[in-house]
Amino acid sequence: MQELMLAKAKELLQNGTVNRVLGWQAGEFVYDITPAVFESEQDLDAGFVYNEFCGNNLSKYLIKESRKEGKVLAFLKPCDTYSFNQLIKEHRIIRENVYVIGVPCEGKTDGETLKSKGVKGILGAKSEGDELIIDTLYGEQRLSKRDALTARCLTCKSKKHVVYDELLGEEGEEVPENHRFEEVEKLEAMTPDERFAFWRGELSRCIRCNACRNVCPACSCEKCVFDNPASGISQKAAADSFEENMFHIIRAFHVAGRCTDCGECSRVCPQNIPLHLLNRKFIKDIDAFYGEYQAGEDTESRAPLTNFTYDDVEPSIVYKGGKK
Amino acid sequence: MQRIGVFVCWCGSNIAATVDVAAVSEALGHEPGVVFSTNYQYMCSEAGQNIIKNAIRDYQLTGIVVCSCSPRMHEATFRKTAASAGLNSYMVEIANIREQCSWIHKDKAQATEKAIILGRAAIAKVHLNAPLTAGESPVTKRALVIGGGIAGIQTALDIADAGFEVDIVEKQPTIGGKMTQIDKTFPTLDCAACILTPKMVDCAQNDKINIFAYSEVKEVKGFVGNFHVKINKKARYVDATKCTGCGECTEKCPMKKIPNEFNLGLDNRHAIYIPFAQAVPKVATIDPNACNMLKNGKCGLCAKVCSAGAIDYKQKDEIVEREYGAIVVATGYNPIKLDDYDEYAYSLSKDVVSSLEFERITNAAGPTGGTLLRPSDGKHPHTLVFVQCVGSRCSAEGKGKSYCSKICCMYTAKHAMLCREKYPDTEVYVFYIDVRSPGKNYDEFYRRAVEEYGVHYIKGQVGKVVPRSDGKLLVQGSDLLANEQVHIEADMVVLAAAIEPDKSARPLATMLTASMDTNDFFTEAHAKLRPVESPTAGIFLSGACQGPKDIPDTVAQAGAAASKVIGLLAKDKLTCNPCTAHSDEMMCNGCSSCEKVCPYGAISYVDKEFRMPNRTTAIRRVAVVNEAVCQGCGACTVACPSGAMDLKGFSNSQIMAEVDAICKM
Amino acid sequence: MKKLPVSKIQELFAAIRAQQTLYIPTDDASGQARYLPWQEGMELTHALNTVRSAKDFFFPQTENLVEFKLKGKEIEIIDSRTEQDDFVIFGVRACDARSFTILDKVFLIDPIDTYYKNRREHGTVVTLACTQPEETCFCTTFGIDPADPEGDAACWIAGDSLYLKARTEKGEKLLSALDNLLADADEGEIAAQQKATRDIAQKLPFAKLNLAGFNGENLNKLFDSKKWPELSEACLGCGTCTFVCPTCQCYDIRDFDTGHGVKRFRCWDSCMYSDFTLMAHGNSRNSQVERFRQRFMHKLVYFPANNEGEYGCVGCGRCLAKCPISMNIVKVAKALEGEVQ
Amino acid sequence: MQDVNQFKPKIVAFCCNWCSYAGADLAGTNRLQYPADVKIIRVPCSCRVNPMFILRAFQRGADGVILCGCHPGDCHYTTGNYYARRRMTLLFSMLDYLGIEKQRTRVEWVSAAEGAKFAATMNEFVAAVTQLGPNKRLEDLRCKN
Repeated sequence: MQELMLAKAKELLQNGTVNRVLGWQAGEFVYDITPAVFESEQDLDAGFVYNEFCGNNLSKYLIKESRKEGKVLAFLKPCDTYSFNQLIKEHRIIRENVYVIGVPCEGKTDGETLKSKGVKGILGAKSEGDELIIDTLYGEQRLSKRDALTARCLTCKSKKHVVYDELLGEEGEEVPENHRFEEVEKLEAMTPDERFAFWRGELSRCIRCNACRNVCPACSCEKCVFDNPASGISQKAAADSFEENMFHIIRAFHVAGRCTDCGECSRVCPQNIPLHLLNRKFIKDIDAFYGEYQAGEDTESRAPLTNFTYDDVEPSIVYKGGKK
Repeated sequence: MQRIGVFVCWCGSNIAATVDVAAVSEALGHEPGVVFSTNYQYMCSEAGQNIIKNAIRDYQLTGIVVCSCSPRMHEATFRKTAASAGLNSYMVEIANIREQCSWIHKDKAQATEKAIILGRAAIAKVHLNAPLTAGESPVTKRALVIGGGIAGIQTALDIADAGFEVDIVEKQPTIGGKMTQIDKTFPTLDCAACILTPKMVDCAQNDKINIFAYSEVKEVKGFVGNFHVKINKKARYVDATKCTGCGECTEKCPMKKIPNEFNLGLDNRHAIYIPFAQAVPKVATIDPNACNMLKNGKCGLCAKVCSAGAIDYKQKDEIVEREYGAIVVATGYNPIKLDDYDEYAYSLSKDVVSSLEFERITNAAGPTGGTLLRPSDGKHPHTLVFVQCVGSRCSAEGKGKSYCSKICCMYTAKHAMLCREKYPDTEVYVFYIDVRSPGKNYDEFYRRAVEEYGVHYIKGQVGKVVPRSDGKLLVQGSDLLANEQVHIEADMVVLAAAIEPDKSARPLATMLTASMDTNDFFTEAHAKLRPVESPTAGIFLSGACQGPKDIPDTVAQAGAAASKVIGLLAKDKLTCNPCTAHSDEMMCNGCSSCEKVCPYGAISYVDKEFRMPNRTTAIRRVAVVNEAVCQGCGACTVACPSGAMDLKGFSNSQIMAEVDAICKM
Repeated sequence: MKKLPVSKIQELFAAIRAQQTLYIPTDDASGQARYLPWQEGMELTHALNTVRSAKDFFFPQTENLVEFKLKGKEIEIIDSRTEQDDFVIFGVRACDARSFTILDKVFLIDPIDTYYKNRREHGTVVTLACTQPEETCFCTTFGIDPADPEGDAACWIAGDSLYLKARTEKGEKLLSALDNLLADADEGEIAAQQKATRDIAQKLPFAKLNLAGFNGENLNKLFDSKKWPELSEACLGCGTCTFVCPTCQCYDIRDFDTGHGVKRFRCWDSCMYSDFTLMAHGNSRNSQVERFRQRFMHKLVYFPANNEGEYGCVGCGRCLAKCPISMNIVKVAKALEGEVQ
Repeated sequence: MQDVNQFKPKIVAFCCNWCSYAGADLAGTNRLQYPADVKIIRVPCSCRVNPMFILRAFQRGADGVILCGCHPGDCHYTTGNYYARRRMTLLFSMLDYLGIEKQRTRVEWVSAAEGAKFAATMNEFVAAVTQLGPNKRLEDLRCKN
């Protein structure tokens, strides 16, 4: 696939369709991939890479890139295309300045995931059939590809692109049986005390590095309310447990109905806080209360929070255990 | 830092009896920023207002807090006071320590503590207030009256009389409303038609009045002074400009078994019809559900006989768009449906009728030509029983109305009296809960019915009406005064049905964003002081849409509504609400969330060039609020994820300051 | 040098805890390694290092400095400092141990940061030698020996024994208080393990990382490098690298309005943030590339230029593991190598 | 007799100007009692209430927050309360998800004519919050005196 993408990128650069390419750049190790803009064929040859470690969602970069001179080629994975559409809907990306090539995704892994499976001192990795063979300082280790998948990829909602100008490889399928709300349901089944204890345990680890916010394609505000002293709620660090809750509630609320569930927030959290469980709660509630809605599926529909029906459920539904 | 003055009102003893006003003004005097604090017996009085004005001048106040009654009562008063002393009106905040404090608490210590906290919240808010200047918007010098009954007619005539254009929208083919169906009016017993029809004609002939009969309001947009209304002129299938109202067509129409609405189905009309002889406009209308030509394409007789060539089977509904400065709601009332009242045998016997049906039966223009005949066999009835409060003052859930329908006592007295006068051989009984006859000459009228005309008034309720096979109606009731059961063999029973707002009122209220009470009566802006205005600016109330009313009350209110409309239309410009949304373009993402939730379409977007760091520029899409259109609801402020959108007068920081002051531990 | 059987480590912890608070790196409920106050039964993590560095002990993320109380129109000033109790941090790795030296160079020079000093004086650092470095480790670049860590006392776990050696007075004091648990040992007993660790360290991917040209002399060359825009292109401007970094020491001082007054506190700040060093006139670094450059110039050029060649980095590898876009100091150093040769 | 040490909750009530604030005024006009613990903040419309305000109230020491607006369909601004309804439903559900007592938050639709409902609602809400005791899960210790 990487070769196919390289060839396509070069072709489009050559024929002038685009003047640069947004993709992934190889790093020092096998896993430390960095999003990058490539301006020439030499650049591409020097570092362009596409493999199971290329997890970064590139859509958000297009806010900036689509405002630059000339058209940019963007390689988007299926889940990235949802974010892309959502940003189009919110007028954040100038569509005509982007040439989108959909690239297939079989699920991604990353260094952190491998390490969480007990792999130490990763020097390299190659895929062989269903296995990933990892070369380490302390010898070779093998992991099944499924075991190596990042948590978000285990509950992938769709391997199908919702938008592209051109598609490379074979189009994937939606994954209706994705079980992505199972963790949310597990929490819902707990007592409020247990839930409170769970979330305190998680959110108290937050160091307010803002990685979740800054990586999030939905968090694309010119100036975040938490950075704006005039908002009255700006915080640089959570000086009290309240502020930890506040930040994450408001952040999740601001992206409610706009979050495409790309999972970047949980991926980047240095403290491994399962932030996607907040967003997914909103997605689940929206689905249950107002009908199935997938942000980023299209560029036209009204977002659930800027919409209503006359017979929407009353807030008291919460006291009735969320049952309609 | 503001220099704030605090003025605590005693409201006589209304506040002072429960709140230690001196303690409140003392405590608030120690709040940061407060440079003057006092209390006075009646802050809204001239002397009280002078205290405020003098303090503004003497202490160079930049903001004031009045702890008094609800801002809904006197906010406007104190804003004017401030303005007259040179302080911007929007530098005034009210702490509601009467309705929301002294009146609801008994413990003086608690009420005083709460009053101080409410005062602190208002001080916290005023610290963040900024002077606001109201913009202006032009006024369209035309009024819309919705409903062409006596209320609408009177309002329209009065407005037109002042020289302003008025449109009447009436959903029936003719204006006139309920009053056209009434025979005589209490307490003078003059003929309804005689006093109403001249007014109808006046409307038709007044060149300032434009009648949209057989029409309905479809959409209302805009705001006070600038309403945009879509009116649906339903197809009559008759060209109103050609029809002379000669009636030739109605006579020839073969479809003649259509229940006549005007006579409440007591007789029939044709498929093409004019509701009654004095209809305005006097134009025929084809009932599309009854006309054979429209249903099956067969017939066409009316077109053949119409010498004016007015019949147009191809006519379509037509949407007319008009601009108005003010809208008067005069949608009136209807008697409730009595189908649920089987205890009175309403649906079992033709001889159990509603009062309005009785009205038609005794009307000279009615189905019987004014002769009192039983509907079942056309015989003259000898014993009549009138039942009061059918569905009124009813506490039962789901059936009837909790309120008094107000008009029934009087018209029943009228009916009873007229019966006895015209047919001395009849016995007339009236079952009542209470007889309510306040009003000029009303009680005298009722007493005449009892004393001069020998109507039998029985205090008590009817339990059951049983139709017997011999045609008699056995009325079983109780006489509370005699404490005994009463059985009357009646020939006719007349039910005084409760009245309720017209069904079209609720969807109309939604279109107008005017509020309603739980009974679907329109709510007035203030029960006592603003009885003919809706809380929604530019919407006025006339007649029974606001609550049950008889004709004199309706006409009085209609005139009052008209005078309010005239007052509005007489202005060339209106001051806009300055508490509008505004977007900080430096923070706006241009995401369109705000635009989606704005009910007024007040938000648009522009691409704007911004200076960026390091001498670069960038073009961004940003929201712009049209302040003349924005009504200040604030929906956009919450939809905005970046907090770029805020509301003047109710800003995020102001509301949070209030929250902080209230919650302070 | 002293030793005790590894099986008795809980007894050792209990003995320390009997005198003062003890923090050890352990796996928390979510399975992540972090320092927690030791309680009976709590075990050392198997992870090489904690996600958050040990700097929190001396330079916490937020800290109240002073409080202003408002009563009506009166203001009262209250010093928020509380008496610090003695504490021990056990299991600090060599890299983190070195970070304290770097932080000392910031906070303990005149004017002395008394909040930091207070904590530093009351804390005893017990380090633990590494045996299995990760591929992201490059502490040797900074002259740190993972097999022979600094600290008030150092430990090694080799075979069935835990070896302890005091390096400072504080360390001596701690070990002497634990004397009844400890047996004498010979330094030779850990030599084999140290050699094995050093051999691995030699083979680490970044063992040959060369920072020779990064100094004050090349400041302008490095500052003006054309590589910065490309390097910072993908930077999200989050604070992950700074907040997991054991040597990043920038903070902001903020006021929190409590409703009754103001709590003045300081909290970590990140040079990656758009409002870092924001002043009344505006910001001195307006674009992400400038902010990005600031961070690496500070660590690799400004800091050594002002501190006898000591870099503002200890090679712990946290930023390499945690940066959401995998941009880091090693990539920057390698990319800029060419500028200074 | 009232126990002096009895917990007195702090309740913030956001009321829309057109219906609920007027309903509260009517409760006053009719002298319908409800506890002084309730303090009303007037907002133009229920849709003006940002989730931020609700969290802020808890941070600053509120034990319960109630939002009152016009009945659905009766909004003075036509549609404001429909948006408020969705926002609050989702917010309350999220608070519940985080283990914060759901009885501390409420939305009630109170018209200008429903003074009795306003008073009854407040009485009931205050009782419910009193039973829960002080807000601990969303408090900010810095704001304690």
